[in-house]
Amino acid sequence: MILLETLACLTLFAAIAALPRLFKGPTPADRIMALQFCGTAIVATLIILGLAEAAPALYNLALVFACLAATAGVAFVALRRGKLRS
Amino acid sequence: MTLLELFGYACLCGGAAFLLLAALGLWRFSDLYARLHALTKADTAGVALVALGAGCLDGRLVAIIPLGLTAILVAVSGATTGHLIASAALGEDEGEDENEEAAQP
Amino acid sequence: MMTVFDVMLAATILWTAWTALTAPDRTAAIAAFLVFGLFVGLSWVRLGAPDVAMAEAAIGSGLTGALLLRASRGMTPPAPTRVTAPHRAAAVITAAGVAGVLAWAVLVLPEAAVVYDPLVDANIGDSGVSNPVTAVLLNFRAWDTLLELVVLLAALLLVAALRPIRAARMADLGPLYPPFLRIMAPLSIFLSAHLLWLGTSDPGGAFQAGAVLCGGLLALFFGGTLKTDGPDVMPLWALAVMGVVVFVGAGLLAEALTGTLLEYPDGADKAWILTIESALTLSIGATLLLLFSGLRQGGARP
Amino acid sequence: MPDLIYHGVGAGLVGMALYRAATCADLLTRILALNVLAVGIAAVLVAAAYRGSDVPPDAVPHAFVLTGIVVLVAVTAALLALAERLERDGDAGRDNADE
Repeated sequence: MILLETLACLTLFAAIAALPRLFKGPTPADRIMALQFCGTAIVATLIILGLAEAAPALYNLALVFACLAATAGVAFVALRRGKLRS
Repeated sequence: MTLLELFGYACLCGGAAFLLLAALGLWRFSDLYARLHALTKADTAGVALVALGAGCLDGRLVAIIPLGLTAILVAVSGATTGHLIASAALGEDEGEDENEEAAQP
Repeated sequence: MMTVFDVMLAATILWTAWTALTAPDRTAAIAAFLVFGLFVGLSWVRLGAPDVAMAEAAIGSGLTGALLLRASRGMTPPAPTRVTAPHRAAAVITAAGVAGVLAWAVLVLPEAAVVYDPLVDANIGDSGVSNPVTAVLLNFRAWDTLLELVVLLAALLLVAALRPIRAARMADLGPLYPPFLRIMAPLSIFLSAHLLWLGTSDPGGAFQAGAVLCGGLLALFFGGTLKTDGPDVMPLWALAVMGVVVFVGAGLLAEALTGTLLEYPDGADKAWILTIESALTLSIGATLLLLFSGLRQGGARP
Repeated sequence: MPDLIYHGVGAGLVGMALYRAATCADLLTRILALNVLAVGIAAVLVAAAYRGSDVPPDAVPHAFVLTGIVVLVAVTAALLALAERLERDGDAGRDNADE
């Protein structure tokens, strides 16, 4: 379905658009936000791909990705050095 | 095209639009709080709408449970990280950062 | 349209990998590596490999990112290395050469070079599971999986021997963290059990389940509810070692029953595989957590 | 079609990782280069296993890559522990070598 494929491209583009902030982001807070957003955009892409290929296994995969994006976000926050705004 | 499918596709498009807006906000807004506001609202709503749309289009239980859990998990982790950044950043701004001193390794 | 998706994804993977390798700031490099793992996982979903995508996201991106973050805290910022022009030229030539040969070799791969695939399809019937990857890992090539666990244990022994004297001090995670934990921890355990059971027929299995379990344990570790110093480490140690012990025991018991090592008695393949896999899941979850947290036996202060 | 694209990605990752490993003395970057190299090779393997969009892909390379990912995290954890220890008492270790 061409609509689903276009939506998948759009959500992937949303994840890519967060990368400059992730790499350049002066403060760790920017990086954590960009990482969190990139993770959720990839989860959305996975859900749309799962719908396009009618494979429910991808929904489990989206759940695992969400779980791991959460852990990675928490790891970034917990293991940061010093202030969030330095 | 039944009404449910129509509603499903509308949710999907809405969710994708939310995500694109959040990406735009993450890039364009200059101040941390504005970015944070745009981000946590839009990405949680984005994934929730996409999950709702997928749920409508693929009615089987084996799809709805993971989709629902994904939406909840994304919302909760987004809220937690967002709140933490805001309170820590607010603490650092006003200089009364006693919880930050404790965090100094 | 999906070609547009693939080209966009391919460009992103190369961009994030290059940033991960060349970013001057360590946190940016590790964040780039984390996102690189997620995008590679997404590319493998496009290639019809959801099992491997799950493992890459859980282990390759999530856990390795946490390991790198913890290690980078103790390290001095990277000093830019001065590289002479001939040295750089030689590096470019060899790297480009290897990459070119690799790309060329795969392109001229003879189409009929399929050896294992029909064998797997032929024997999947009596392997006890219908997910071919689990059949290969736990039944046809169970020996490799056993040795893989021994490698994991060896790495854990090395990390234990190098016992980090300075414990990783966790930054404060704010008042909203305990309620988050109340949702995250049970969901990780439930998802891990679901992936373990699902592994016999759909994407999932012991490694993915163990990695998701470790994600939940890590969240508990960051919150401070799960400690690994002093006597608290013993149960985790026991779990970590238990995986290899159960697998070896099952292999020997199978040999006693059927005459050949790791040859499960026919008919009961699925039951054997599931018991081994559940032991593996707990063991991998504990091992990966201890690999991250290190083992600080109490008392031995520097 | 997608496997050709991801073959190129795998080869590119291998080239990038080798180049950076050769031109950088920093420990952590080299460990990152090792990880990128291993993921590059895994990408080539998974792309080689692709049999077209309607036929299920070959499962044996998937099992190899899965095993490779787990071994890679074990190696990375060991290397990071060594690097951290080397960083911490690298200088002290040289002074009191007879510790």
